[in-house]
Amino acid sequence: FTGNQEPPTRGVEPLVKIAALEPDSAQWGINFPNQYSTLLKTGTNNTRTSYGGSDPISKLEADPRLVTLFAGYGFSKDYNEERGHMNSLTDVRATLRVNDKTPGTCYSCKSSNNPGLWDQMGMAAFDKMPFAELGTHIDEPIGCANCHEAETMRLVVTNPALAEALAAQGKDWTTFTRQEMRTVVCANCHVEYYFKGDGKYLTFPWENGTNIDQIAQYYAESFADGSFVKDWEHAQSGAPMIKIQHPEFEFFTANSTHYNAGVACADCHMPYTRDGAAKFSTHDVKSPLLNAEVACGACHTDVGYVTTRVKTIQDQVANTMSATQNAIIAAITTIEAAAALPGVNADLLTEARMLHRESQIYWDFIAAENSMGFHNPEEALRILANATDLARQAQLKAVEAAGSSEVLQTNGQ
Amino acid sequence: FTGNQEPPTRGVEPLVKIAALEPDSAQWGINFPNQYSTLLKTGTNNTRTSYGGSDPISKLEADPRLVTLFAGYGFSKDYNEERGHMNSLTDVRATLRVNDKTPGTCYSCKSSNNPGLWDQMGMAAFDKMPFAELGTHIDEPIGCANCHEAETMRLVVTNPALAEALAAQGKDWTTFTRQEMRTVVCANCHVEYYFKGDGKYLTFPWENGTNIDQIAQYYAESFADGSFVKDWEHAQSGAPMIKIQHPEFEFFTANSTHYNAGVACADCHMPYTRDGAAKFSTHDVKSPLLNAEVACGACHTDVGYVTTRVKTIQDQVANTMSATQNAIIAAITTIEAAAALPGVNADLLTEARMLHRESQIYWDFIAAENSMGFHNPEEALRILANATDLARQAQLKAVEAAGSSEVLQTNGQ
Amino acid sequence: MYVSDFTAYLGNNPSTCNNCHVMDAAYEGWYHGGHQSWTTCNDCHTPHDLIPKYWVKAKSGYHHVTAFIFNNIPDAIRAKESSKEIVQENCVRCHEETVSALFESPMEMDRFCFDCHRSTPHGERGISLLPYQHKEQDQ
Ligand code: HEC
Ligand code: HEC
Ligand code: HEC
Ligand code: HEC
Ligand code: HEC
Ligand code: HEC
Ligand code: HEC
Ligand code: HEC
Ligand code: HEC
Ligand code: HEC
Ligand code: HEC
Ligand code: HEC
Ligand code: HEC
Ligand code: HEC
Ligand SMILES: [Ca+2]
Ligand SMILES: [Ca+2]
Repeated sequence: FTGNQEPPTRGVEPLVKIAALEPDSAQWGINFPNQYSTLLKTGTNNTRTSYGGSDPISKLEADPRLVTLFAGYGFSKDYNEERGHMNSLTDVRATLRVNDKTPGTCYSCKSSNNPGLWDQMGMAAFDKMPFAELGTHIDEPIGCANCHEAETMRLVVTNPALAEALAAQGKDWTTFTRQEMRTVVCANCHVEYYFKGDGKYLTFPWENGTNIDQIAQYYAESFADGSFVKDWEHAQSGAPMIKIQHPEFEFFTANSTHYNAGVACADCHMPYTRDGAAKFSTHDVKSPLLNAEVACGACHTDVGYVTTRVKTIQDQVANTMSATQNAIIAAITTIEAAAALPGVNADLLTEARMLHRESQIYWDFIAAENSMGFHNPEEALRILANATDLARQAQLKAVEAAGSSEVLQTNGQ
Repeated sequence: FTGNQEPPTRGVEPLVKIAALEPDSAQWGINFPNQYSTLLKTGTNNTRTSYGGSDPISKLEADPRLVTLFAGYGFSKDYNEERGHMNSLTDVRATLRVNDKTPGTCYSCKSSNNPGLWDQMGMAAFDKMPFAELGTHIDEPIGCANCHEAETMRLVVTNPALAEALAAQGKDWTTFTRQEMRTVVCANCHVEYYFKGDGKYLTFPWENGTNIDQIAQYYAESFADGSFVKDWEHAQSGAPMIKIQHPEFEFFTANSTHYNAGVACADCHMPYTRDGAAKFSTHDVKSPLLNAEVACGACHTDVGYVTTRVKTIQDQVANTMSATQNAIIAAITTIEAAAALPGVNADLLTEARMLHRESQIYWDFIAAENSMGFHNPEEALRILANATDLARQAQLKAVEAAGSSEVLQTNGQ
Repeated sequence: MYVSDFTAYLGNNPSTCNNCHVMDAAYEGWYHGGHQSWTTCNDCHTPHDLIPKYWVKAKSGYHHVTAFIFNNIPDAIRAKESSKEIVQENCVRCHEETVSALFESPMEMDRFCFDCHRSTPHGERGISLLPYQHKEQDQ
């Protein structure tokens, strides 16, 4: 119904022609200065919010229990709060989680060079190449080419892993509506993934569907058939573990209030902004709490009310998550103690370890998700309730394996 | 700001003068036929919804685990889905939970005779009188006098226990706004209560506040100082138990989305209805899902969307609650087994029982609340997460008390 | 004040309000909402006793024009408390008969009509107020 108003982009004649898959955002910026200049802002944001924001503090220092939870894995050495898109390249190169054996796959979500490289060499070769070697071909952080098609400026799926994961579910993203693409474009990166096989092929575990129960089932099946057994072995409990990473897309789309109401990621994280007469989507993607008037105000008249609720929800989730962590750590220490006993029942011990694995998959789905539950509050809390239950069952199973209650240290409970 | 409107004279001249505290709703109905005729409808509603409605099915048949959870108490014998206000008298007289020792207190929330009786004899005498004897003075179900002051038709606190509970918190209800009273008037009855002392004095456990943590703390304190130890002793675990009952008011007002947005009980359960030209509050109080177009439609344009969400939320809560019940039952059977062992550690066994009590208080707060979590979804799920954790801790403590893992029956986990 | 065509404010034509691009969302919402065929902006947004009506126009007109000159247009335009009260009086002015029972209470009616009727004046919240629903023009 806005036929009476020209969309801002159509009014301006393109100044330069942008080559297909052009990695350099500055080139695109000649035609679209507002989008470009706001994208640049993501490089220097460093405000903190109660549970988010762009200050790259160490998550491990903020909550040392994470060191125990990730014992034996890179995430127990270096794990920071994430920040804006322009920092992606700096940060992936600086993290201690990267080492000599790191594959190129780790660049998948960090650079606007990728669409061009995938086009030239294919994703299998990209992923297989060592990180250090691939790095010599990469010099741009996230940019326009990660989200847009140069010719039309349409939002597109640029990551082959996403196209494949959707196809595996029988979905053809080229049929998606514009409003759907305003969420799906973020799924190029804000999704759980793993490295499949020796080629470290980037894969999203979506074959059964994208909600937590379906993802947990996927990893149970890949364990059973040996196709993907673990990300790492837990140093204390000995369980074969899965690390969950930034499942924003899967979590938000799991019947959340906002998703079901037709709201997209871009509505909150890239709200329309005015500069003089022009209206455009801000590309300064960050915590919406830092500009709630714009991000929430378009739909909610009382912005004070909704931001207060965000706090209420996040506090509830954080408290419940804290209890879950205590339960998992109790399970870990009890399993460790049981495993040290000579007469331990091996079958029951294995069962206890599998319960630890399962419990931590559920917990990490909420811990690794970056909204402290806000994207889908009820789902967050029911997942944590389940994670706690599983962790306590793991602990009970370890006691059963031990046969005696001595393995229960009082502080572990 | 409604100064441009005629002063609040009634459109209709009152036909009869209603005596103060008049128990007979038909008298009031002469002046207010719409309200009276809709109140009468609550007597014959018998539609079922997924988790509510007015079909008085047995909760014990629907979920036999309740028989174990309430073992040793009246609620394991007879416990039905509640129905409309006009059935209150029939139902309290029919329930098997009433026996020779039942005090008059059980009539507190069932009749419009009460305000008059409280005025004449005082609440202490009312509560002390045996149920059967008090019954001879009572012939009306819930009616106008339970909510309105006859002279002015204002909403009022009629139950002395509510006035006292508010006063204990330093609140004076006569200063409440009209919108507040549209919720508080329901708190005359839709609240957790207990019978204090030998006089079975009706008391709301609100001294520390009305949320679950504050209520649990109240009962912990009343246990410690002996002022109120238990509702009953659990037949299997031997724990001193508390039964929670219909805490709709406490649960809804604990920072729920709707409460914080200024919505009141009457907005959903007594929405404005049109009859000819004038709007009035329907007094056919029932599940809003049975007339969602009216109950939700004024605020939410997409009624299909909100009712689908109710289903999503209720399913999530029901599933999570089911897991909590399994955990509590596992605790009960493990404690029972531990207690049967000759060498059991008595201190640890007591700790296990107290954890069972605590866990069930949290669970019952959601189970006894009648919206299957909808009134405050996040609060429901975080409470259930806590209840499950406590139940599993009770079970672990019982194993510790037993010293051996033999008390863990496989099916109990 | 010279920079704007202030006299245009004195009319009753909704497109006058829509002279300002920033009012697009409100205009579109009204156009697609339930009241379009019954009411214009001024039916709701200005008092209907003759004198106060123009007093309010002068007052909010000053707000509007200074907002433009100093380029401090708020990110999300929201009705001020005072203008909400004016709108409320206008709801009652038209719907007096329907809502008379609501005012019979001896306690003050302490809510706005549009606390419940959230989409009546400007269409569906989050739908007509937002650009994303341009389904018909895209794909
Ligand atoms: C209804 C609004 C809304 C929608 C829709 C939404 N988010 Fe968010 N998002 C938020 C809020 C609020 C936060 C919490 C920010 C905070 O804690 O500071 C957040 C946090 C985040 C964060 C962490 C930001 C930080 O400050 O560190 C990321 C990343 C994120 N969202 C990505 C997404 C993605 C991807 C989608 C779509 C799949 C999405 N969001 C959909 C509102 C939204
Ligand atoms: C090409 C991959 C990619 C795409 C596409 C992508 N993101 Fe990101 N996003 C990242 C990475 C990587 C980071 C973290 C960068 C860092 O910390 O160095 C990030 C960070 C964020 C943050 C945190 C910012 C902060 O200040 O803490 C938010 C919010 C966010 N993204 C939202 C979105 C939304 C919404 C979309 C879709 C409109 C999207 N992202 C699309 C990879 C991507
Ligand atoms: C499927 C996309 C994807 C892949 C593959 C991926 N990342 Fe990321 N990465 C993201 C997103 C999205 C964020 C921002 C959200 C977050 O931090 O949770 C991020 C954030 C980061 C950050 C900044 C925050 C932090 O955790 O300290 C680092 C460093 C990082 N990634 C390193 C890596 C490494 C190393 C690998 C390979 C093992 C990798 N990434 C693989 C999408 C990806
Ligand atoms: C993280 C993903 C992402 C990146 C990176 C990105 N965009 Fe966008 N862009 C979007 C989304 C989402 C929209 C909203 C599209 C819609 O509503 O159809 C958008 C919209 C636009 C539009 C349409 C007008 C508007 O503002 O809504 C233009 C032009 C645009 N982007 C240019 C760019 C340019 C130039 C760059 C690089 C400097 C860039 N974008 C980088 C996600 C991205
Ligand atoms: C595009 C529209 C839109 C945007 C943008 C939006 N919301 Fe919402 N929001 C909705 C709708 C629709 C609902 C569902 C309830 C309803 O119909 O009113 C909702 C519901 C909510 C609720 C109640 C849900 C609950 O679990 O308690 C909160 C809180 C909320 N939004 C906060 C926010 C915040 C914070 C932001 C900004 C970061 C935001 N919203 C942005 C449309 C939006
Ligand atoms: C936002 C709307 C809303 C508000 C406000 C609200 N309720 Fe409800 N209530 C519901 C819904 C929806 C249900 C679920 C009905 C169902 O499952 O059929 C419900 C269920 C109930 C039930 C059980 C009904 C049945 O069908 O058995 C009772 C009793 C109840 N509410 C009382 C209250 C009280 C007392 C308050 C205020 C303290 C209140 N409600 C506030 C919407 C509301
Ligand atoms: C005088 C005590 C009392 C007051 C005051 C009261 N209720 Fe009830 N309510 C009851 C009792 C008792 C029942 C159950 C009757 C039965 O099952 O026989 C009940 C049942 C209900 C039900 C279930 C109806 C059904 O069809 O299942 C709803 C909903 C309800 N009340 C809402 C409210 C609301 C909303 C208010 C305030 C506007 C309120 N009640 C005030 C005592 C009261
Ligand atoms: C503080 C108010 C209050 C007191 C005191 C009270 N009730 Fe109720 N009663 C209610 C409300 C509200 C309901 C409807 C909600 C529900 O059933 O959970 C109800 C429902 C009932 C029902 C119908 C549903 C069912 O549970 O089978 C019976 C029977 C009943 N009460 C019996 C009793 C008995 C017996 C006592 C005394 C031990 C008692 N009530 C004391 C408020 C009260
Ligand atoms: C369960 C509590 C309850 C009972 C019982 C009850 N009312 Fe009401 N009544 C209310 C509430 C709540 C309102 C809304 C008051 C407001 O908005 O100020 C109300 C409003 C009214 C109004 C004002 C006009 C309207 O419809 O909003 C009248 C008149 C009225 N009731 C008459 C009666 C009569 C007559 C009876 C008995 C036949 C009765 N009520 C029984 C709770 C009750
Ligand atoms: C008097 C107004 C009013 C009434 C009546 C009302 N609501 Fe709401 N509802 C709200 C407000 C305000 C919010 C908060 C989000 C927002 O700002 O839109 C909300 C939020 C919601 C949400 C999102 C919260 C979440 O946890 O996902 C749902 C679902 C919802 N309402 C369902 C209902 C249902 C079902 C009914 C009828 C039984 C109902 N509402 C009646 C005003 C109302
Ligand atoms: C039927 C009555 C009615 C009509 C006609 C009407 N409005 Fe409104 N308007 C309202 C109400 C009510 C609000 C306050 C909404 C709120 O606070 O929830 C409002 C709010 C606004 C706002 C502030 C935006 C906001 O969401 O708070 C603007 C701007 C506005 N109106 C402009 C207009 C214009 C321009 C027209 C004519 C095209 C118009 N209105 C026609 C009732 C009306
Ligand atoms: C000169 C451009 C312009 C015109 C013409 C205009 N407005 Fe506005 N209007 C604005 C701006 C700018 C704001 C935000 C100013 C502020 O909130 O301080 C605004 C805010 C408002 C608001 C919300 C703030 C408040 O006062 O409550 C309402 C309501 C409103 N306008 C109604 C109208 C109506 C009705 C008309 C037609 C009679 C109209 N406007 C004509 C520019 C205009
Ligand atoms: C200039 C007179 C006028 C004003 C001012 C006015 N209305 Fe109306 N309204 C009407 C007419 C005429 C109708 C349609 C006839 C009918 O259905 O009764 C209507 C219909 C309605 C309806 C039913 C249809 C719908 O869109 O939902 C509601 C509800 C309503 N008005 C509420 C309001 C509210 C709230 C306000 C103030 C924000 C308001 N009205 C201001 C004249 C007015
Ligand atoms: C507590 C919520 C609430 C408030 C406050 C409220 N209304 Fe309503 N109103 C409703 C509901 C619910 C209906 C629907 C009745 C039906 O569909 O039978 C309604 C119906 C109406 C209708 C009739 C619509 C039709 O379909 O015929 C009009 C007109 C109206 N309201 C105007 C107003 C005005 C004017 C005010 C302020 C004085 C107001 N309302 C305040 C909830 C409210
Ligand atoms: Ca961040
Ligand atoms: Ca019922």
